[in-house]
Amino acid sequence: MDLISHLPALQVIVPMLSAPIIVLLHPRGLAWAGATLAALVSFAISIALAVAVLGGETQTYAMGGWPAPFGIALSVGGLSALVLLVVTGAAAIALLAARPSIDQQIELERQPMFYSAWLLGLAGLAGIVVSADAFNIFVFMEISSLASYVLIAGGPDRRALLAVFKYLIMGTIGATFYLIGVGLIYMMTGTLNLADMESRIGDVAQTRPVLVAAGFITIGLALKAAVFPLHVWLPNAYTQAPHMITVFLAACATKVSIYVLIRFDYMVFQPTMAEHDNQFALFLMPLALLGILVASAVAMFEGNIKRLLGTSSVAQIGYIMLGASFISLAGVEASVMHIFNHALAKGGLFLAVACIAYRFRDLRIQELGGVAKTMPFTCAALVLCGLSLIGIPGTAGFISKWLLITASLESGPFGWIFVAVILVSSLMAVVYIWRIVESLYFGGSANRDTVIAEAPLQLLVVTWIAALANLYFGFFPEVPLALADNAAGVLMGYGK
Amino acid sequence: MIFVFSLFLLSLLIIIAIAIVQAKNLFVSVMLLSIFSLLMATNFFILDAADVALTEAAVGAGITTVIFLSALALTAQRERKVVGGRTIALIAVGVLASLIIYATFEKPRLGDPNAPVHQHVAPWYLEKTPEYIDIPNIVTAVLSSYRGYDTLGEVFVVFTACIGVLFILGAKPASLRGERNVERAGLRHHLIPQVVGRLLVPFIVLFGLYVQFHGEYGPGGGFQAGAIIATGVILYALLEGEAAALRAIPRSVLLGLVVGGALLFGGVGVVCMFMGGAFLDYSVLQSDPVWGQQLGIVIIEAGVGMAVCGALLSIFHAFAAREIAQ
Amino acid sequence: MIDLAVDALSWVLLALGGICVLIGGVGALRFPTFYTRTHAASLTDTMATLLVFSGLMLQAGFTLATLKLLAIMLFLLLTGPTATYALANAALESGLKPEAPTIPGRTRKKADS
Amino acid sequence: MKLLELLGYYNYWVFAIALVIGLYAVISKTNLIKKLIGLSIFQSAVFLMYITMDKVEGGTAPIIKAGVEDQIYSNPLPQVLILTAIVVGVSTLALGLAIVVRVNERYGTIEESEILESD
Repeated sequence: MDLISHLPALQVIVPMLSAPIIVLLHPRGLAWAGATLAALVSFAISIALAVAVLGGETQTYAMGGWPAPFGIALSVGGLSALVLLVVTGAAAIALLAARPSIDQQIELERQPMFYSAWLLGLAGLAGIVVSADAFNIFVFMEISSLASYVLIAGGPDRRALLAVFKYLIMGTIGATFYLIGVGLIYMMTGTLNLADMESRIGDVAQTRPVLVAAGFITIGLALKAAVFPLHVWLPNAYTQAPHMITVFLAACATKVSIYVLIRFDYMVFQPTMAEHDNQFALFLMPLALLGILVASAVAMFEGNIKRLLGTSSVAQIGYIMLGASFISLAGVEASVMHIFNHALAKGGLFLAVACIAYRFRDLRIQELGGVAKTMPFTCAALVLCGLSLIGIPGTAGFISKWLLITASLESGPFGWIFVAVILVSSLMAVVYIWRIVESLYFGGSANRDTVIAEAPLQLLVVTWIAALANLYFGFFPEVPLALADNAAGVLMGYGK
Repeated sequence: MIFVFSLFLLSLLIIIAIAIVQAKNLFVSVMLLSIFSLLMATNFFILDAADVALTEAAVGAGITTVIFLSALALTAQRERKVVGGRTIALIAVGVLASLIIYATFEKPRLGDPNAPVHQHVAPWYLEKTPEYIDIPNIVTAVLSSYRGYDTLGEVFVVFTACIGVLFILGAKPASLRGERNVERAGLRHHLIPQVVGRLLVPFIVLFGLYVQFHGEYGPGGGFQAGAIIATGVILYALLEGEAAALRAIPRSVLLGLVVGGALLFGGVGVVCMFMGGAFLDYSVLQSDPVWGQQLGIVIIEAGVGMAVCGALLSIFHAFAAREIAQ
Repeated sequence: MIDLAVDALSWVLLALGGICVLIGGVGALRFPTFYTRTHAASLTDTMATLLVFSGLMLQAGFTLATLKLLAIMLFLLLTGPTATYALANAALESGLKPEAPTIPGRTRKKADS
Repeated sequence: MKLLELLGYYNYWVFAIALVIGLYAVISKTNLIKKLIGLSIFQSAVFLMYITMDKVEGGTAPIIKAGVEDQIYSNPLPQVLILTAIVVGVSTLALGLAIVVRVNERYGTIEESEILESD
């Protein structure tokens, strides 16, 4: 076997096997360097994978050489490749910039374990994405969850502990619900392989255990993905986590759960369940709409800048769910694109926040008056990513919002309602981004005795890379669009 | 007969679960939880799952209880009265219970040989294992070869938990060490438990090793062995004091076991890749694929045992060190 | 003939063991104080274990299973009484005095001996 | 016969009831350790569901006996899955308890209501 065919496996095992080595790297900075190297290598692997599947083919890998329903199979298609790019990209970018901020927040002797947990989180998320086996997804979900509990518990405030405890309880309930659902499907089909499940579920699709399984899997994954109203753990966890961890998790953690949800709902349940449309139309779509409106509205009144952005993530997850619930090619494509673009925008925003947090400990918005005078570059990057989050033409965020609006209009006579919701919530996004910008640029500067300067170069450069990526993918969205198009085709092709 | 027995055990399970939730003393709850796990293990055994029963007894009833007790020693023993909020919880779980029971009536009956789970993938394992891997215990074959990747993931779950606990509780031993009073060093003043315990420790470790290396032929394997050996060392720590256990197996060795075990497992996979197979395809390790499979399974089971044993002991010591520091 | 005798003996042993467990259980529930209850429960640890395992070993005959049963029996005979001792000792150390209770309706004859 | 068939579902009912008892403890209790105890019951219940699937009438544990033909063996796959799940469960628990210990150190209590008051 050549290297290319090993790529799906390498995607997971490079970060996973690096993690135990990182624990042993004690001298200063070495753990960071090792972790960053591993993350960069896996980012390179995901780029190679994306190139390999750009043409529309799927790369599969039989773990241990055993054929598919008996052994564990990995498969990487357009959708997985795009999500992999997001996951590994977020990890690589955040790790590149992490050192100054992490040095400030985590004691030196605990850092090797921290970076090791970070790599395990990356390996877990990548493992979920490449896996084509329902139970294997559970195992890697647990690796990534445990790792993210550890990472969030690194937050310096004591409230971080409470936030992470809540997250642990919610996350475990979500994962166990997923496990119950998988068990029920296994009971009725006798297989764990997703493709095999799909072909065998047809005979039993209308039996009660499968219907209940669909419910359990949807609720379990919705809990993990923080779909409204199961999002209560998210704002606290994101606010209290170390700043660089917020960058990493906000960009990719919940998206991976959504990815699994979409995969299950479109590939396993879709072809056989007559109620499938209803499931989306009656449950997920209203939740998505409510989530968009309520979370955007709440975000307008949040005081802490990290909490504000975390709450806004719940609304953005609503957009992704809304696109998926149209059950149309355009809708799914918009949804997949938004996974990518929101990661760019939110990752960039949290990076900028991390820059600010490096100099200012208090992140309440009214305390940040006039920061732009001392940190002009950071604030400019923040504005750029903010524009992308709102969806101003020329930024990446615009592409997916535009796709979403087109898909809404195509979705039927009530399409204008969805368009209205999207527009209203975009206006709300303008309001909450403006609150930050107003404070940063025009707020009265409080008396600060400490020397305030621009953020360290390492942080700043990476922040600007992320900000410019928002611009770049606003003007040249061809590659992610091709992957999303490919993904939507595959997902919808199963149904029709 | 066994059917009636299993009905009895299952009903007992429910009663104990209710008692656990009702008990206001957390110590009582934890001990009942241990009994709950033991009953669960008995149920698993009746349901023909010997490996799972062994694991549940060692991990669920043994290790979990120890970890709970060490956490209780650091926090509070009693639970405060809860006011309000019960009705909503009751309604929510009531709905959930009826939903699951609603689903049961179209499930295959217990032991139905025509159930899909006995028709599709499982017969292949039972039929092909003698040919491809040739070890008697199919559970070990599935665990370490057909679904070896899951097991690798599981080792890394344990690894994550281990470094997580070390990270959260702080890896450095507390500064107060060394000047503890001798009174608290284990059970030194209890002659009888100490004598009996000392006698048992080597046998427990021996049994652990038996479970480790007999896993291909009977119930057992790396996880169970790791948990049993860890129990033996924890018993030693309880008898002789935590410091003595740390002198016998220092923290660095434990960390080495965890890291080494995880890397050994992963390393075997990588070697398979270099030798031209897929990741974790042990067939390529030897010229005869069956021998290769068996060699691979022995090595990765050793890796699993090391990692699990090291991780559980590290977690135990992390809690115990806090206790002394307080 | 021998087989039948062995079988009968083993069933007798098993039945006696069962009775010991039962007595131990009843005692643990009905006895008045902590120490008396522990005393009753310890019957299950020792006598019942011995009887039940002897019965089972006779059932198994000269096989590997008998050896395993012997090992388990030895283990239980070692740990059971030790655990009972540890329990009673812990109770004593925490201040629970082993005093005979006064049972209503009866007079104790030699209270001070 | 009808009754026996119904009792064939008894394992699943016990699974459902144990599951919700655990979930009830997680939702309604405010003591953090009690929540974790509930979580532990909640997870154990799922193990029971999986293991119930593997049983076959007249079957035995899936350890092949040399020279015995026509022996029915129970399904090894759910057992493998639950072996994994048990270890995952204890890992989550250890991490949760470590967090509770730290909460107790920083807040001085493990009652959720009191913690929320003190913030």
